[in-house]
Order: sequence, then C-alpha cells, then structure tokens
Amino acid sequence: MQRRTLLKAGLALGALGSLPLGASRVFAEQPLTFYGLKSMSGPFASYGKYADMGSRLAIAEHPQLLGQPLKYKVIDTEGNAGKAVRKVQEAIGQDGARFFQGCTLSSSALAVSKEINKAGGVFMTPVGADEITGKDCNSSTFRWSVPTYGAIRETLVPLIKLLPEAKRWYTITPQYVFGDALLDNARKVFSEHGIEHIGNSYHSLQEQEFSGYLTNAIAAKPDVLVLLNFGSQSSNALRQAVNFGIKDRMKVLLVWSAGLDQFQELGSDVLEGVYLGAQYWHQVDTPLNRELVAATRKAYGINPNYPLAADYIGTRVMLEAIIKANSLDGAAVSKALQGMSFQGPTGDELIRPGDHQVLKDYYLLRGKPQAQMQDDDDLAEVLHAGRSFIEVSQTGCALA
Amino acid sequence: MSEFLLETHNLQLAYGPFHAVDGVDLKVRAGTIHTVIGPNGAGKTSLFHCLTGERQATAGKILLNGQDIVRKPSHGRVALGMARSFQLTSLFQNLSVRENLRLAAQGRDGLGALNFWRSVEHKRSHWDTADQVLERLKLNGRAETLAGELSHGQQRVLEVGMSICAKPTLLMLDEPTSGMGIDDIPVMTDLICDLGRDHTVLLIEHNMSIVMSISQRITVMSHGQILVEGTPDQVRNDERVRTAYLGEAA
Amino acid sequence: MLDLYLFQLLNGLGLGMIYFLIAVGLTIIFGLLNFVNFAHGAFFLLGAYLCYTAVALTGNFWLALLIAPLAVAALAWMVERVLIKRIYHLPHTFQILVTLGIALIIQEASVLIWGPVGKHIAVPPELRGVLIIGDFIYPYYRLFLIGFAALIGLGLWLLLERTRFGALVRAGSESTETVSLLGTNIFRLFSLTFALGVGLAGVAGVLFAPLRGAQPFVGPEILGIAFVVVVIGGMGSFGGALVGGLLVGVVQSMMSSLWPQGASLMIYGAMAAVILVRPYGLFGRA
Amino acid sequence: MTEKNPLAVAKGHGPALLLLLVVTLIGLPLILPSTTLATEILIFGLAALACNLLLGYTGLLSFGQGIFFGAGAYGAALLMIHLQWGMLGALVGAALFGALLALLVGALAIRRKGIYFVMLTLAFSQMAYFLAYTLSGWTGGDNGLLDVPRPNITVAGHVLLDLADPRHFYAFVAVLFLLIFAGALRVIRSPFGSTLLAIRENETRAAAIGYDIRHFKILVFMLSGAITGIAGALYAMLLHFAPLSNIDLMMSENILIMTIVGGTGSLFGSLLGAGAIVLLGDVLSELWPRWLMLLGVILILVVVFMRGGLWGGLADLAKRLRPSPAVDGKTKEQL
Repeated sequence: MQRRTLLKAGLALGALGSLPLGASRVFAEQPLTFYGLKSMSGPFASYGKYADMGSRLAIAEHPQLLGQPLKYKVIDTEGNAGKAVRKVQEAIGQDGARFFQGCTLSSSALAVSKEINKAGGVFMTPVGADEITGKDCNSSTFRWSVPTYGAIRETLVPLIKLLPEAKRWYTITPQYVFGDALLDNARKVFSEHGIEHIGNSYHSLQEQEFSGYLTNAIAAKPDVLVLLNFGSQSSNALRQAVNFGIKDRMKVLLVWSAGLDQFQELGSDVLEGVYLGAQYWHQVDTPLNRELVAATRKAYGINPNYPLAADYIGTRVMLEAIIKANSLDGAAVSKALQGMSFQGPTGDELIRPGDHQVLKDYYLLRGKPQAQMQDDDDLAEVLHAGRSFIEVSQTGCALA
Repeated sequence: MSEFLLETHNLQLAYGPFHAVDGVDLKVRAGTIHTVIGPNGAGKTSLFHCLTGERQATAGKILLNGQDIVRKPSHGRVALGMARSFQLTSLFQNLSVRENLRLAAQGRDGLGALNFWRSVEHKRSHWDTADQVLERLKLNGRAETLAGELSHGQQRVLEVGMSICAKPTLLMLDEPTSGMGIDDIPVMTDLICDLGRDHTVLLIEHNMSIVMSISQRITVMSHGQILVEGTPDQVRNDERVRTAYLGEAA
Repeated sequence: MLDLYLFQLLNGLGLGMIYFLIAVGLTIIFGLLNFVNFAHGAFFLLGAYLCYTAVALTGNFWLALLIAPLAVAALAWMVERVLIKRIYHLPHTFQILVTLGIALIIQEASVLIWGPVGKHIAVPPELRGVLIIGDFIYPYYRLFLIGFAALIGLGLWLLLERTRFGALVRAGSESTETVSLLGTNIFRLFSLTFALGVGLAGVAGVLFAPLRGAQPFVGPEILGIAFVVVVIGGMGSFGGALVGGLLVGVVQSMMSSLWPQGASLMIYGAMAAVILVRPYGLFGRA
Repeated sequence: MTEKNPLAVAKGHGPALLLLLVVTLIGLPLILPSTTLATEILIFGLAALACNLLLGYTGLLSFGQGIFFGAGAYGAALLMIHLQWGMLGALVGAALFGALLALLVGALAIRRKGIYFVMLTLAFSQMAYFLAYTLSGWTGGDNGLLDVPRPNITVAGHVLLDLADPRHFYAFVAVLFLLIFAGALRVIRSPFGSTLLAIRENETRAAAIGYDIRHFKILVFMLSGAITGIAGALYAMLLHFAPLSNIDLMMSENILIMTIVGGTGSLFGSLLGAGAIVLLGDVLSELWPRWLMLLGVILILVVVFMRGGLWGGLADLAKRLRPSPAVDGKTKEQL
C-alpha cells in the first residue's frame, strides 16, 4: 500500500522535471539589470554597506545604457558563500542575469565566479584571494584589487629603504590560504634584501586574542613587526600591540589594512606612527579620485573608503565596457574589458588581458599624530605608491 | 538448581566509609511474596538499587537462578527474567497506556528492538501481551488514554503492571502503595496477591498492614544488615524488631 | 626560550582572570537558577557598546564602567520580568532557543544603533603604559584587569556566602518553597540574580572594550569562551569558573608559542575531555 | 519535554501524509520564484528532518549536525572529484561518511546527558570545523572546495537525467526527499522508533524495562548522520561548491532552528521549518538587512506561544476551524 503510493509519487515528481517551470521569464523583454553582490546582512555588513554605496554612485552616472533603462539590483550575500552562490544561480536561471560586481568574501567570489563563467556572464570583484586571477581564473572574471604579491612588495620594499637600520623583522600570520600567500611573498622579499626574518607566529582563523603572539614577538626583539592578518583580526592585533607598548620598541607594519573605515574605528591613538598598506586612499590626487571624492561627499556626506571606491570603479568599468562593446553579450563585454585602460582611483589603470588582473597602485601609508590631522579622516599620509605584479605566466592562470 | 530464585552473598554498597548495605545475605524462595522492611535509613532502598542494577554493588554476589548478575547493567537483568517497578511513578507520560505496556513487553527483545525497518504492527505478540496485562490491571477502558492523564491510583497500578509485561520470573516492587489514597490501596494489594500467583515477588514496603497481610516471608533490615528473617508471625513477635521500630519512633 | 614559556604562563594567568570575569556571570545564572543563558555573549557586547557611548558622552571611562553594567543589568532585569521568568521551568533546550533569539535581537539592534563598523574605546589615560620586569612586558591596563577581576570575584564570594541575599538565593536554588515560606518573594530574588549575572557580562564587556573594541559580531565567540570555562570548572561552581578561566588562559597563551593553530582545538578538546572524564567539571557538584 | 504525543501509534496516516508531501513537492517550485530556492529548501528540510529524529523523537539536542552536513558535502565532493564517482555512489558515500562520523560523535556524546551532552556536541562541532580548515589541501580551507561536479544520472553510459538543468535537479532532490521521508516515517513506526520515544519520555524507565539506551542513541545518531550527510552532499552539488561554512557552528544552529520552528516530533514540520527559515532569509534580506532580528523574535515567540512549532500551530488552527466533535483532535498532531 505504502510502496505503491510511493511509486506513484515518484513518477509524478519525475514528470515534474520535464515541465517548463519558470523558464518563460528568462526570455521575456526586460530592462538591463546590473547585479551588485553585497554582504548587506551578516558579519560582513560593514563592508557591504559601503560597497553598495559605491556601486550606486556608478550606476547613477548611467540612467540609460545602450538605449535601455539601467536597473541595479542588490543580491545580499549574507556574508555566507553558500547563500551567495545560490542567489547568483537564481538570478542567472530565472532572470537571465549576466553582469555582476562585488563580493566581500574570497570564498564567495571564487564560487560565484565559476557560476557566472558557466552562464557566460561578466564578474568584477575586489576580493583578496589571488586564485581569482590565478589558478581559478576564467574568461568572465576580473579583479580590481592588487594581489598579495604586490601588496607585500609595495609595502615591505619601500619600508626597508625607509628604515635602513631595521634588520630584524618578525611576522604574525593568520593560518589560512590568504595569510600563507602573504607570508610566502614576504619571505622572498626578506631574503632578496638581506633582512633577517627572525620569527613568525601563526594564529588560527578565529583568533581575536593576540597577547600570546605579542609576547612571542616581544621576546624575539625585532626591529619591525609585520602583521599579515586583516579585518577585525588586524584591528585587534594592532590595538593590543599598542596596548603592550610595542610602538615604543619597534616599528609596526600592517600590510593589508582595510583603509579608511578601519582607521576611523581605531583612531589616531592607535595608528600614529604605524605603517599601513592600502589598496585605496581618498587623499590620493588623481583626476578620477577627485571626482569620486566630490561625488561621494555630495551623495553621502562622507569620504570614500576602500569598499566604496573598489565597487564604484568595478561597476563603472563594467558599464564602460558594455558601452564600448555596444553589446549585452557577456563574451563581448569580457572581450572589451580585456586590455582596457581607464582612469581609476589610483591613476591610469589597465586590465591585463592574460589573467584579467587590474594593474593599479598599492599604497604605503603612515598613521598621523592627532596634532597634524587636518580633518577627522586625515588619519594617515601616503609615503609611497607603486605597482608590482608577477608575470602572467607565474600566476597559474590559463585563460581559455 | 537451588530452591532460591534470588540469593545475595555478602552484598555490600559503600559510599566511602559509610556502608549503606553491609554484608547482606538475602534468600528469596521461588514462588513466594517476600517483603523487605525496616525503619528509615535501614538500607532497604540501597539494597533494592543493587538488585536492580541502578547502583553497582561494591562487593558481594547476586545470584539469579544461580547465575551471578552483580556486574550486569540494569537493562541486561530484564532479559534474565527480572523486572521492577519504581517508588515514584515512572511512566511514559505522553504515550498511551497500551503503548506503555507494549514497550515494556518489547523490552525483553533486547537488541531485537533495534529493528528499524519493520512496523511495530509486525510483532503481534507484544500487542497481545499489552492487551492481556490491560485486562489484568482492569485498565482496558483506558487503553488509548495518555498515561499522564490517568488518576494517581491508576498510574500506580500501571507502574506495577509494566513490570510484568516482560514476563519476568522475579518481580521487584519498590513501595507500590507509596502515595496512594486509602481507597486505592485494596486494589493494589489485590493486584500484588494476584501477581504472586504466577511470579516470585520481592517487595519493599512501608505500610505494615499490607506487609503482614500479603507476605509469605519478611526480611527486616537495620543499619544496612539483616536483623531478622521469618514468617509474618515470627517477625511480628520478635523483640529486636520492636526495638528497632521503637527506636525510630522515639 | 624557557623565559618565553614563563612569560606565556604569566600572560596566560592574566588572560585567565579576564576569562573568569567573562564566565562568572554565566556560572552564577546556571548554578543558582539552573538556567542556560545563550545570550551571555550578546549582553557582553552590549556592555562594550554602552561603554563606548558613555565614554563618548562623558569622556570618562570610569563613569562608563559604572553606568554601562548597570544599564545592562537593568535591561536584563526587564527581560527577566517579561520573558525569562516564563521559561525557567522549561527544559534547557527551550532556554537555549529563547536566549539565542535574545542574542540575535541584541546583535542586530547594536548594528542598527552603532552601525556595522566596530568602535574603538581607548585605554583610560591613567592606565596607559607598560610594566617592564627584565624582558617581560605587561600593560598596566591588563594588570588592572587582573586586580579588578580578583576584586569582583572576592566581592561576589562575599555576597553569595556571607550575606542574607546570598543565603536566600542559594536556598532558593535548592527549594523555591522553603524561601517562599520565609516570606521572601522568590521571583524578585530570581530577577535580581539574573540581573546580577548578566550585569557581570556587561562589566566584562566594558573592561574588555579597550582590548577588543566594540564589535557587533563578537557575541558567539565570547559565549564560546564562557561556556568552555564554565564547563571545565564545573557548571554553577564559582571556584570552578576561576580555575577554568585560568586553565583556559594558560593553555591558550602557551599554545601561541607551541602550536598556535591548534589553540582552539586544544581548548575545545579539553572541554570535551573534562566532560567525559569528570562530567561535573573539575569543581562541580553532581 | 512538554510536547504532546507526536506519535500515538499512528495507523493509516502514512498515505495521507505522503500525499500531502507529494502535493507540496510539486507545488513548491510552482509557487516559489525559483527552482534553486525550492531545492535549497528541500535540502535543509532533509537536514532538519534528520535533526528531528534526534531532537523530536529521542530528545537529544545536538549542536553537531553541521559536522555531518559538512562531512557529507566534503565527502561526496572528494569522491566525485578524485575518484570520479557518479551521483548515486557519491550520495551513498556521503551517507556512510555522515553515519561514521555520527557513530564517533554519538558514541562519545551520549555518555553524558542534558546540558553536558549539548556541550559535548558543541565541542566536537568546533573541533570538526578546525579540522576542516586545517586540512585545506582536501577541503580548500576557508576558500572552500570549488568545482564540485553535479554528475548526471546515467545507466550504461546513457544519460537518464541531465541534472545540469536546475529543474531536473529539483525533481531529483524531490524524489530523494520523498524516499527518505517515507523511510523516516517507517523508522519512527518501527520497534526502534517507538523505543526512541520511550527514551525521550523517560530514560530511566526505558532502561528498567530492558532497553540498552546506548545502542538506540547511537543508531539514531547514525541514521541522522547519514541523512544529514546526504543533505550536505546535495547542497555541494547544488552550489558546485562546498564552503567551509557548511561545517561551522552556525550551520548546526540553523538546522536546529529550522527543526524547532517547524515543530519537533513532526517530520513534515521539519520541511515547514526549513521552508520558513530559508524563505524568511531570502525575502527579508532583500527588504531589510537586519532581518536576523526578526528571526530572534520568531524563535522567542515559537518557544513561548507555539511549542509545537509551525506544524503544531497549523494543527491547532485546523482543530479550531473544524470544531466538529467527530474529528479527533489528536490525530492531527500525530505525525
């Protein structure tokens, strides 16, 4: 009795697969929709909020695109890679979505990029994972942020020159893919420049208490302490380091800072004299950055920070590529993006055709003392700007 | 085979230096209703816990049908023919009366009850046992009532009834009349006498009149040891028993 | 090298006192009310945020240390009157769910009020600087924390063991009827105890703020630490929370020299081992 | 536990319940805006159903369900990637892997009861997370395991069902759900299942009438682990991706929340709970980033006012709408 019910039910469900559910909508005429992948809720809400502001600024510059009204839709990734992928699948499957920009988490970006590539869309992201333009690169995916290689080169090398007396360096590294990438690159720089790398402390993915690692570092008596973690971990590591009086005993470098929003949180108390690597700084004087700062102040009354600038330029460049390609076809837009050069927040920027990496500056900043600050956001000064990228052949990226 | 269904040899239960059960040699003859009494703190309940396996005896032996079961866990003693009731009613409150009894009958299957692919309907025998016991308990009218919705007296009856579902040879009842109203007590004594006809019953009881009326043998405990053992008349007339109880009353 | 382990030991003891402070409120609520509070971490973060606001308004950390925990305790008292008292009698499962709900509400409300970006709270000026003994360096602020935690511990012990309030609460946890017979309103007693336990989470939140800042998503981590400490020490045991806290602090600190990646594995492994070997914790009662 | 009897020796309700389920499974993708959303609901419905076997039927609150979910996802993905196993093989592998881990976790955790049991599962959950992120060579660490295939169902080299199409995949998951649901229904009506209820109601008594509690708890853990493992595997196939968050504490917490909101002790409730929570996230997160606050409120309301969860609430509603005395109110709550 039960068995037969089950059999029938199974057949009914099997038949379901052949129904054209929801498919009709895919082909319906609709305005061009641009999708922003933003972590609006969940633990990375602080990032998503500003990223969304950035995309909206760029969208506002183009009420119409190729004669069609341009719509912008936010997909809340909830700071959860699984949700992000599923929602992107839904947008692709139900609405025929093609153009995506954003993502906060590397894992989300990596997985989402595969889905978008399968669907022949275009995706631009500012996440930290080198794999995006490395071994997991694909023809649909573009990355704005400087990889770990450049972040290390453009902070360590100028700092080594700036501090010729500093020979003993100590690193604190989060033990996961991203942290290891930074550490490997740092080790190469140390050996190239005759720096003694006197020690490294690994910490776990969830660590927020750094007194033990700081004790290690102090005991090793380095000249420079290099923090290779990011986000709230780097904030807490820095805060606790200052608490331990480390700034009086050694220089501190935070290679991968989040930029203005993180600086605002920490304040000049903590930041004064600390060296900071950054993807973007609002005081940099380039034509596009002047525009961006003005527009951001006008629209939101704040200075742009990294998530805002990154998602602004990512969105803007994609829209420009659509115009350049004069097509809504994903492949054509990707083609237009390859090798495209444009005015970016860091100056002239170029999308490298071989791995879809944007070539742009990385900054070395130093925290300013309170007394020298012109305004509340004048928290750091730019010491150095420059770009270093490994050859495409070394990235592990093979674009089909 | 010995004439005793249950024997203990020098049974001990110690909590540090304190011996709750201190060298007890209990002998329960098959087919009798045998009661253990004693003033508060005499060690009756501790002895009971050792026998059921709720507590691990610290020394000594427990022989059931000549087999030493002192190291067996409580669930393992059921399969050997031992069943018990609780002093504080301990039922499956949210299950029907019939299901309570069926589960008790199924308990004897041991690991056979791990069968997760057959319907419970499949094992008719457990249902039959449950129905027979229902009749014996005179609860047939309430078969589908949740156990928690029975009156207190009925719950006590069910409590005792669950212990006979596994068809045990030795039935151990821990103060079956505890908390029962005066009107319900005759129902319980009748039930115990009835059960005594086809089970060996080991009873722990407080209520003297019940003890004297239904027991064939009585063991009196005091300070963790056996004070006296004998027929109700022997016990009633024993000087030592009187002082033990008077001591408590004073 | 031995020096390093000695430093880590000292640092670990300091950390342990802080963990004790985080956990003690949880253990009081569990021990005396038999209530499992999964919102402990959320009240902690509320303490940190209120401290931020108080410092921003008054410019005085010490005032914040007074105001913020009281505000947290007052909120807890209200939550207790409206909600918690309805669920004392429910199984722990349901208590966990309700307090999980409270934790979510507090966390999201904090984002609404203070924004998603964390806030920084400066070490009070009196306590900046470090103590230097040979090669060992220790911030004054952390020293202060250790002393303060010890004081709180002592004060709580006196309160619970030496005052009428403590006696009543302890009696109430054994039998509510007895206390009712004494003419005491048992429910008011429970409310106060709950507010006390949660208020302590608030104190910990305030004191931790200069080390961690105020961040909206710190709750689960703090809750995890608190539970590990309390379980290792023995749920409801006051001394257990102290020993558990010190143990976790030392293990964590030592591990950062020995095998940093494994710190959390060790701590949770230790918790599992304690439950399996000594189910009621090192100091718990059965 | 204070719930009413979730299984009053149910007779004859199986077909009705399965019919309701089939209608739901067919209706779900028609009502919802997308089939992938419907698929996600079914996958979490499976996980909640497995959690319910522990929580609703045995009274075990496990914070370790994420272990089995994550293990199923990684297990299936690795079997498919490295050994090129097909769909069915990968699912069986995930089930076995989930069951094996459940055996390990269960055998240790059930040595303790109540809050200590909960804490043990929580500790194991944290340790599993740690392992998953440390073994990044296998799991991809915090980047997640990418390029998880979704193999087609093939018979002798012929593609029987092309699962790349989200609708086909939904149908496949739905059939699987139906089979597992029917299986679980059978399990809870078996001698084993009835004993689980006895354990939930009164462990001491259950031991006293001859049951070796440990065996029952371990077996139910393994069944739950196997089903959760399958759910994890399906999730990895749906996403083509196994994120580290599959195995974290939040996952365990979410599965628990779904189970309880749906209704403990009711298998269909688990699907309702999963549906409600997934939909809530999907719809509300678009409207209001702080939607988790509402989830908190719902959790509290369910515990205070509707302890039977959504299923219990619907049953009460149905009872009130049909006051006819002929209807036995209890039957509605039986499953």
